[in-house]
Amino acid sequence: MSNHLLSLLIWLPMAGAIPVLIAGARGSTSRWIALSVAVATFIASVFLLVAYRTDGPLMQLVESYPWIASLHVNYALGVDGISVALILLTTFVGVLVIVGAWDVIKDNKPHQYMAAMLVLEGLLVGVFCATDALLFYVFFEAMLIPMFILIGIWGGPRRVYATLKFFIYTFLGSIFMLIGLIYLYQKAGTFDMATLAALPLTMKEQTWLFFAFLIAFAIKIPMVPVHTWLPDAHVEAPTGGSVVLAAVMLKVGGYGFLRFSLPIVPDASAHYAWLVIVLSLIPIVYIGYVALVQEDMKKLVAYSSIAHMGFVTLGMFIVFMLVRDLHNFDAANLAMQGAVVQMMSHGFVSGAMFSCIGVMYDRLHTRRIADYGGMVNVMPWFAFFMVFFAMANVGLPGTSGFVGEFMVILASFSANPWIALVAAFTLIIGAGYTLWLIKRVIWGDVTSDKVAAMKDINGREAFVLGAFALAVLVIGVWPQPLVHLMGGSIDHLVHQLAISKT
Amino acid sequence: MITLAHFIILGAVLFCIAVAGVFINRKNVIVLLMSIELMLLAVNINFVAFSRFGGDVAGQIFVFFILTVAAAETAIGLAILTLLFRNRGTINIADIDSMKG
Amino acid sequence: MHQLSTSILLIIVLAPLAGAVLAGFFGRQIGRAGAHTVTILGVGIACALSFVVLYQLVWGGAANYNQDIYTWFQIGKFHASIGFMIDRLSAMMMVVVTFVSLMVHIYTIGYMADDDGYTRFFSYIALFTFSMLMLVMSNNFMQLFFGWEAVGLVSYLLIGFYYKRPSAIAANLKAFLVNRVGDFGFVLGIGAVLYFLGTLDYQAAFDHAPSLVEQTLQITQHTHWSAATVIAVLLFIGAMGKSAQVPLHVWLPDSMEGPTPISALIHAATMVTAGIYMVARMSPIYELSTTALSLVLVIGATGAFFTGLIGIVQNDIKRVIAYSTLSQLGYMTAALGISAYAGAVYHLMTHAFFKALLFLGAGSVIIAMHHEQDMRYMGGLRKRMPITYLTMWIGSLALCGVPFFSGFYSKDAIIEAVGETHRWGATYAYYCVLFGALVTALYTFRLMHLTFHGKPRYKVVESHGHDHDVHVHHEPGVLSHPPKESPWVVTVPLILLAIPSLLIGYFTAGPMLYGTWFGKAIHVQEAHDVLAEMATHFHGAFRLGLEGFTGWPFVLVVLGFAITTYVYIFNPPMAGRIQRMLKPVYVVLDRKFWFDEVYQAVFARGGVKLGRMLWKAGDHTVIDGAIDGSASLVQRIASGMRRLQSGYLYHYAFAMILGLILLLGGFWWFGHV
Amino acid sequence: MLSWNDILILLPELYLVAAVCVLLLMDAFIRPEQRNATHWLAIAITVITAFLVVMGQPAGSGAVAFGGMFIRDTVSEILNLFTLITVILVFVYARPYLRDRKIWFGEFYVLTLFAALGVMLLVSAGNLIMIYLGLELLTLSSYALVAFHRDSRLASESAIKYFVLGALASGSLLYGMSMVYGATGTLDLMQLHAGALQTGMPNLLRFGLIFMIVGIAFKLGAAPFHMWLPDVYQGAPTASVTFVASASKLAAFGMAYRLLSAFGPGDLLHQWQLMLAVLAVLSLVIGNLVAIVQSNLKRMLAYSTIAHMGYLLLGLVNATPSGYAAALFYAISYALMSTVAFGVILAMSRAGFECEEIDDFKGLNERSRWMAFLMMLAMFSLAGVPPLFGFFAKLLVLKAAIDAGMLWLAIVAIVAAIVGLYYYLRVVKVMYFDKPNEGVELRPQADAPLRWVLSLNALALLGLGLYWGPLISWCQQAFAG
Repeated sequence: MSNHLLSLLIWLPMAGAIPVLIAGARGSTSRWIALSVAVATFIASVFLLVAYRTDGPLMQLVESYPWIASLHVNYALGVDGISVALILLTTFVGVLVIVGAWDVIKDNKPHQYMAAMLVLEGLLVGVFCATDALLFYVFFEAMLIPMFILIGIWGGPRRVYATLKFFIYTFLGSIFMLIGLIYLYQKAGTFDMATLAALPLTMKEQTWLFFAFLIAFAIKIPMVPVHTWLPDAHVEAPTGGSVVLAAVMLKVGGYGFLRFSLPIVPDASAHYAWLVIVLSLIPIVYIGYVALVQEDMKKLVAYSSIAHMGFVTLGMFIVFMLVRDLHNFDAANLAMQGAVVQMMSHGFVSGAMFSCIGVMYDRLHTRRIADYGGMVNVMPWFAFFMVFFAMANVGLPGTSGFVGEFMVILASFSANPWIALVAAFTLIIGAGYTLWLIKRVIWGDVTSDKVAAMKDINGREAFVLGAFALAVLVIGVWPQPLVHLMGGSIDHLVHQLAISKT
Repeated sequence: MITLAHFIILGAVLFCIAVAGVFINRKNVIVLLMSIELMLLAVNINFVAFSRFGGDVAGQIFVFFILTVAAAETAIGLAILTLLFRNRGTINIADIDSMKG
Repeated sequence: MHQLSTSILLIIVLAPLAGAVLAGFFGRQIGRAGAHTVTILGVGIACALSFVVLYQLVWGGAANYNQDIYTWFQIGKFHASIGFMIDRLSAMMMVVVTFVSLMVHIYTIGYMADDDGYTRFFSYIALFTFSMLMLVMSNNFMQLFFGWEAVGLVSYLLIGFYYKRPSAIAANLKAFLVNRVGDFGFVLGIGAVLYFLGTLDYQAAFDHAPSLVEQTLQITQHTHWSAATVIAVLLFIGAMGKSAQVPLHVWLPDSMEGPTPISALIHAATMVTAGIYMVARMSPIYELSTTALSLVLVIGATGAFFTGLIGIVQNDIKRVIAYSTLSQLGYMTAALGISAYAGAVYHLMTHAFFKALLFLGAGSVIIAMHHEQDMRYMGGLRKRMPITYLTMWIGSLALCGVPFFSGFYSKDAIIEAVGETHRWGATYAYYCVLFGALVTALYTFRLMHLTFHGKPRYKVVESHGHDHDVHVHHEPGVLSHPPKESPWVVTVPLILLAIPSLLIGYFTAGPMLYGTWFGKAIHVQEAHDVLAEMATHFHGAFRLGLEGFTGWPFVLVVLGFAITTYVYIFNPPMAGRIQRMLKPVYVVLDRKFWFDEVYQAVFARGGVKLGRMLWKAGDHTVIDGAIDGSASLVQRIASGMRRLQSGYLYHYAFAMILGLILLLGGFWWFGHV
Repeated sequence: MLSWNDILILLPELYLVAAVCVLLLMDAFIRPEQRNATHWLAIAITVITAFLVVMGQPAGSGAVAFGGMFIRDTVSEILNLFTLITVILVFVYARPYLRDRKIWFGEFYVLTLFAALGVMLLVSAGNLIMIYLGLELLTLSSYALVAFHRDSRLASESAIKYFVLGALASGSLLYGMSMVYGATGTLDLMQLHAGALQTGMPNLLRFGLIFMIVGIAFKLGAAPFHMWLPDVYQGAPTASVTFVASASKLAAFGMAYRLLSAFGPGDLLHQWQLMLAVLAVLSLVIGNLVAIVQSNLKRMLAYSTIAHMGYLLLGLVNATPSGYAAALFYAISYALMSTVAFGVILAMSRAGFECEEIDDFKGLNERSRWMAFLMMLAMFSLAGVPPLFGFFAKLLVLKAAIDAGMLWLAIVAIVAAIVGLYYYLRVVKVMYFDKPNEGVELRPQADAPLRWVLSLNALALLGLGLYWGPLISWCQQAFAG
C-alpha cells in the first residue's frame, strides 16, 4: 500500500465524493459517508509519518507513471518533509470542516457541500505531492472549481461578487505561471520539477520567470497589493470554506514559492528578494492597521491572515540575504523553518478562528462585531477557545502562532535589523486588532437579548475547536518534531539557493 | 494587343464592383445575389485568362465547376430569399436587423 | 557538591500548573473548596520545594543547576530548549514568587469568598505562578520570553477578571498592548543576542559576551552601534514594558481594575519585577555598555520620582499603592543603571514582601468597606481593624525606608549607591531618588492617615436586609454594615508577610547586598562595582540601621510624616487649600502628565484613524478601485464593441472588406521585406 | 487511370454518397410517424462510414487517389472520424428538439450527412478544385440547415446573412485561388510549393494568398470575418448550430491546414504566419470582450467560438508539425466542448421554450443536478480550467505560440482568457448560485439516448482531460514526417 499511499490520499477523497453525491440530500447518509472518507484519509495520511524517513532521500514515496508519453509529462508524485506536514494539515482540516458543517448546512444541499469539500481536499493533497509541474498546475487550478462552488452556493449575500473575484483573481495569477512553465518546458523538455530546478537559466530568463511565478503565488498567498480578493472571499464564504481557504489554500501560495520561485529561479529571486521582502513587510504594518478598523469579524481575521502570511514570504526571501550575502546558513535555515512553521501554524490558528466565528454566526446570523458583546457570560467554553485562539493569533509563546513568527524575526535580525524591526511591529498591531476584537465580542456585559439567548457550544463544536486547540498547543509547546520532520528538506533547499544557476 | 494584365484588371474591376454591390447596396437582397454572381464571373475571367496564357487547361475545368456550383448556390440563395419574404414580408436589407450586438 | 534534582524542579513548576488545570477545567466538578485546595496544594508544594532548593544551594552545598529538559527546536547550530538554570538568584526569586503567591492564595479564600469567579480566579493565579516560575527558572532566552508572555497573558486575564466592567476590559487591553510595545523591543533584543552571540542559551551567551565589545551593528552607512548597547537597550525596552518604566508605565495604575490579591501578587510583588530580574540576569551583557546603563539609570530615576508624585494626589487606595509600585520599580531600575544589580534584586525581594503586604492590607480595608476604594470615604479604621492597621504600618514604614525595616536596607542602599556613582546621568538620578524618599513618605503617610486615622467619613445605614452581596452603593461612602476586621484567612497572610517586611532586611542585607551571596549569577565589572565600594563601609546591619537615622533619606521621611500628619490629622481643610494654591501642579499630577491622553489620541485614536484611512483609501479606493475599474472598463469597451455588430448585412460585408484591406495593407507595408 | 485502388481509398466517401441517396429515397416513402427509422438508419450510416474510415486507413504517410485530387492520410482520418462522431452527436441531440418543433424531417439527416461528406472531401483534398467542391458541398448544406426551421423569422434572417457573407467569402477564396493558379500555374496542392518557388509573379501569389486567407478566416469565424457567426448561432435552430459549431470548425481547420501548408516553408510562410497572428489577436479580443455583454447563451457561445478560433490560430501560426498537431487537438476539443454546451441547450429546450437565454438556466442545479453538472463541465472546459480537456488544448496552443517565438501572442491569449473566464463563470453562477425562476418548468428531455450520449460526451471532457496522451500522440503522428 505504501507504494501508492500518495495516490490513495489524493484519490480517496475525490472518489469518496461520488457516493456522497449519490446518497443525496435527505437524511444523514451522505454526511456519514463524507465523514468516514475524511477520517479514512486522515488516518491514511498519518501513515505518511510512519513511512517518511527524515534521514532518507529527498523525495520519498515516489510514484511516477507516464501521463502524456509523447510530451514526457508524468503523473509523478513524491513528498519531502514540507509536503508531509502540509498534507497532514490538509487531511486534519478536512475532517474538521466536515464535522463543523454537520448541522449547519443540513437544509441546503449538504451532500453537494460535503462532496465539494472532499474533492477540494483531494486536490489540495495533490498540489502538495505533485513533482511534475504540469500536474501541480492542474491540481493548483482545479481546486478553484470546488471553492468557487462552495462560496457561490453556501456563501453570504455578496457571494457572487466574492466568488467571481476570487476565481478570476487567482486564475489571472496562475495563468502567467503557466506561460512560465511552458517556457521552461521548452528549455528543458520536461515538466519534472527536480530537472527544472537544475536547469541553467540566464538572468534575463530568470527575471521573467520570477515575475510570472510571483504573480501567481503572490495572489494566492496573498500579498499586498493583490490581496483584496481574500477579505471578500472570506466574508462571503461559508464557515467550512473559510476554514479551508485560510488554513490550506493560502499555504499553496507559500508552497508554490518553495517549489518554484526559490529553486527554479534562485538568482532572480535573490535579485528581487528586496521586493518580496518589502511586499511582505508592508502587510505587516499596513494590513495590521486595516484589520484594526474592520467591523466584520471575518474580514478582520482575513486581514490578519494576510499579515501573518507576510511572515511566510518574509522568511522565505530573507534566506537569500542570509545565504548569498552573509553565508549564514544556520540563520537561513531558521528563516525557512520559520516560514514553513508559520504556514502550518496559520493553518491551525486561522482555521480555528474562522470556526469560532462560524459558531457565533450559526447562532446569530451576523458577523458584525457590533452585534456581539459579552459572550463570555453566556458561552464561557466558547469564550475560552476564542481567547485561546486569539492569543495564538497574537503569537503568544506556547501557541503555534509564536513559533514561526519568532523564528522569522530572529532570523531577519541576522539579515537586517531594520527588517526585524518592522516585522516585530506585528507584536503590537497584531495584539491590537485581535484583542480589541476580543474585548468587543467576548468581554463586557451582555449587550443584547439575542446574545443573552445564545447557547454554549455543543459537543460537536467543542470537538472541532478542541482539535484545533490541541494542534495549536502541541506545536507551540514542542515544535521540534515538526522542525525535525522538515529539517532535512529545508536544509537541502537552503543550500540549493546558495548556488547560482546563471 | 490585349495582354494578360488586361484580363486581370478586368477581373479585378468586376470583383470590386461585385464587392461594392454587396456592401453599398442597402435595398434589395436580389441585387446581392447578382453581385455574388458577378464576383464569380470575375473569378472565372481570371481562371480562363490564366489558363489560356499559362497553357494549362485545368483552370478552365475549374471554371466549369464554378459555374455549376454557382447555379446551385443561386438556387439555394433564392430559396432562402423566398423563405425570408414569406416570414417577414420584405426583402429590404435594411429591415433585416432583428439580431445584433 | 551535589546536583539539584531535576524532578524536584519539575515538580516545582508543574504542581501549580496541575492545580491551575484542575481548577480551570474541572472547577464545576470539584467545587469551590476543591479549587482552592488543589491550587493551594500545588503552590504550597512549589513553595516548600523552592525553600528546599534554596536551602540546598545556600547551605547544602549544591552546585548551580543548568540543564535542558527538552529541545524546543534545533535548527543548524541554533538551539532552543526548555530548561532550568538554578542559581542563588533564581532560587531567591522562586522563593519570593512561591511564597507571596501562597500567601495570596490563602488570602484569596477570604477576599473572593463572595465572588462568582472563585474557581476561575484560583486557576488563574496558579497558572500565573507556573508562568512566573518558568520565567525565573529559565536557562535560555526563548523560555524567558515564554514566561514573559505567559505572565502577561495571565495578567491580561486577571485585570479583566471582572469582565462586565467596561473599565476593566479597557484596562486589560491597554496593559497587554503596552506590554507588547515592550515585547517588541524584547524580541528584537533576543534577535540581536542570536545574531551577535549565536545562541539563545544563557550560559553560552554569557560566555561569549566579551566578544560583543568588538562587534558593531551597522545602522546606516556611517553609523555603527555597539553590539552590547543594541542588545542591552532592546532587552531593556522589554523590561520597561513589563516593569512599567516611564514612558511605558501607563498600564500599571489601570491594572488595579483587577481583584486586589492579584494587584498584590502580579502588579506589585512578582510580575512587574520580571524586568528587573531579567536585567540582573543579563548583567554580563549590560556590564559591557555604560551607554545602556545610563539610559536605564535615567529612566529608572525619572520613574522613581515623578510617578511617586502622582501617587500623592490619588484618592483610590489601590492606585496610591500602584503609583508607589511604579516609584519603587524606578528605584530598582535606577539601581540596575548603576550596576548595583544586587541592590536592585534585593530591593525587589524586600519590596515584594512589603508591597504585597500593603496591597493585601488595602484589600482587607476594601473588604471591610464593602468594596469602596475611595480613601475620602474612609478614616478612623484603626480601631475597627487592628491587625490590618498594624501590619499596614509595618509595610508603610518598610516602604518609606525607616531604619531597621526591610525597605530601609534595600532602598537606602540604592540612594546611597546612586550618589556614589559617577556615571552619566547619575547626578540627576541621585536627586530624583533622594527626593523620591520624601515623595514616598508623603503618599504613604497620607494613605495611612486618610484610611486609619481621623474620624470616619463613611456613613452606616443599617436598613434593607442583606444586599451586601451585590455590592451596590447608591451613594459613595454609605455602608450597610459597619466595617470590621477581616477573617483569619486574610489576616494570617498579612501577618506572615509582615514578618519578612520587618525583619528580612536586617538579617540578609549583609550577605546579599554587600557580600557575594549571588556569586556568579550577577556579574559586575570591578570598576563599576559601587556596592563593593560601599561594602567597605559596611559594619553590620545594626550599625547601618543606626547610621540610617542620620541620613538625608530619613530626614526627608520624617519631613514627609510631619507634613502629612499636620495636613491630614490636625488641619484637614488644609489639603483643599494646598490643592487650590498649587492648582497648576495639581492639575499636572491629577492628569498624570497627560501620558494617557497623548497615547489615547496618538496611538489609539490615531491608529484607528490611520487604519480607516488605509482601508478606505488604500484597499477600497486604490486597489479595489483599480480592479473594479478595470472590470467596468472591460465591460464598457465590450458594450462599445458590440455596437459594431449592427445587425445590418452591409456592415458585416464592409467589415470583411475592411479586414481584407487590413491584410492587403499589411502586405503592402511589410510584404516587400 | 481509374483503378480499384482509387475506389478503395475513396470508399468511405463513396459509401456515404450512396447511403445518403438511399436514405433520401427511403425517407420519401415513410410516414412521419416512422421517422425514427430514418433517424436510426442515418446513425447507422454514419457509424458504418466511421468504421470504413478507421478500417480503410492505409499505413504510413498516406495514400493519394485520382491523380492527386484526393489524399487519404492520418490528418484526414482524424478529422473524418471526429466529424462523423459529432454528426452522430448532432443526430442524437437533435431528435427531441426537432420533434417538439414539428420540423423532424428526413432532410435534416440528409443535409447533415451531405455536409459531413463535404467536410470529408474538403479535409482530404489534394487539389484546389477539390477544396472548392468540398467547401461548397459543406456550406450549401449548411445554409439549408440554418434555414431549416421554415417558419422562424430569425432562422431565415440568419440564413440570408450566412448565405450572402458565405458567398462573398467563397468568392474571395476563389479569387485568391485564381491568382495563385495564375502565379504558380497549378491547382495541385502538392505542386504548389514548387510552383511558388519559381513563380515570376510573387506579388500576385501574395495577393492570392491574402484572398484565400479571407476565405479560410471566414470559415473559421476569425475576426474581422466573424460577423455572420453570432447571428447564425442565435437565429438558426439549435440542432443545426450544433453541427455548424462543431463539424464545420474541424473542416475549417482541415482546409486551413491543406491550403496553408501547401505553400511550404519560405518567405510566404512568414507572411501568412503574421497575418494569422493578427487575426488571432483580433478574434481573441473581440470574441472574449463582446461575449461578456451577451444575454443570449447561443450568441454568447458564438462569440466564445470566435475567441476559440483565435486560440486555434495560435497553433496554426506555429506552422510546424507540433503546431498543427496542437491546432488539430484544439479543433477536436472545441468540437467536443461545443457539442456538450449545445447539447444541454437542446436537452433543456421544449416546444415553446428555447432555453437559450442565460437567465433561462437560473437555478438549474436545483432542478436538474446532472444537467447543471454537465453544463458546468462544458463551461469550465471552454474556459480552460484544468483538469478539463479544454485546458490542455489551450496549453498546447500556447506552447505552440511560444515555440514559434511569439511570446507576445501567448500573453495576449492569456489576458483574453482571463477576460473570457468571466462569461463562462457567469453561466455556472446562474445555474448554481441563483434561484430558479418562478413558474418556469426546467426539466431536461426524457429522451434516454440523448441523456446517455450527452453524459458520455461531457464526461469525455473530463476523461480526455485526465488522459489525453493517446489523442495528442495520434495528432502528432498525423503531422510527423
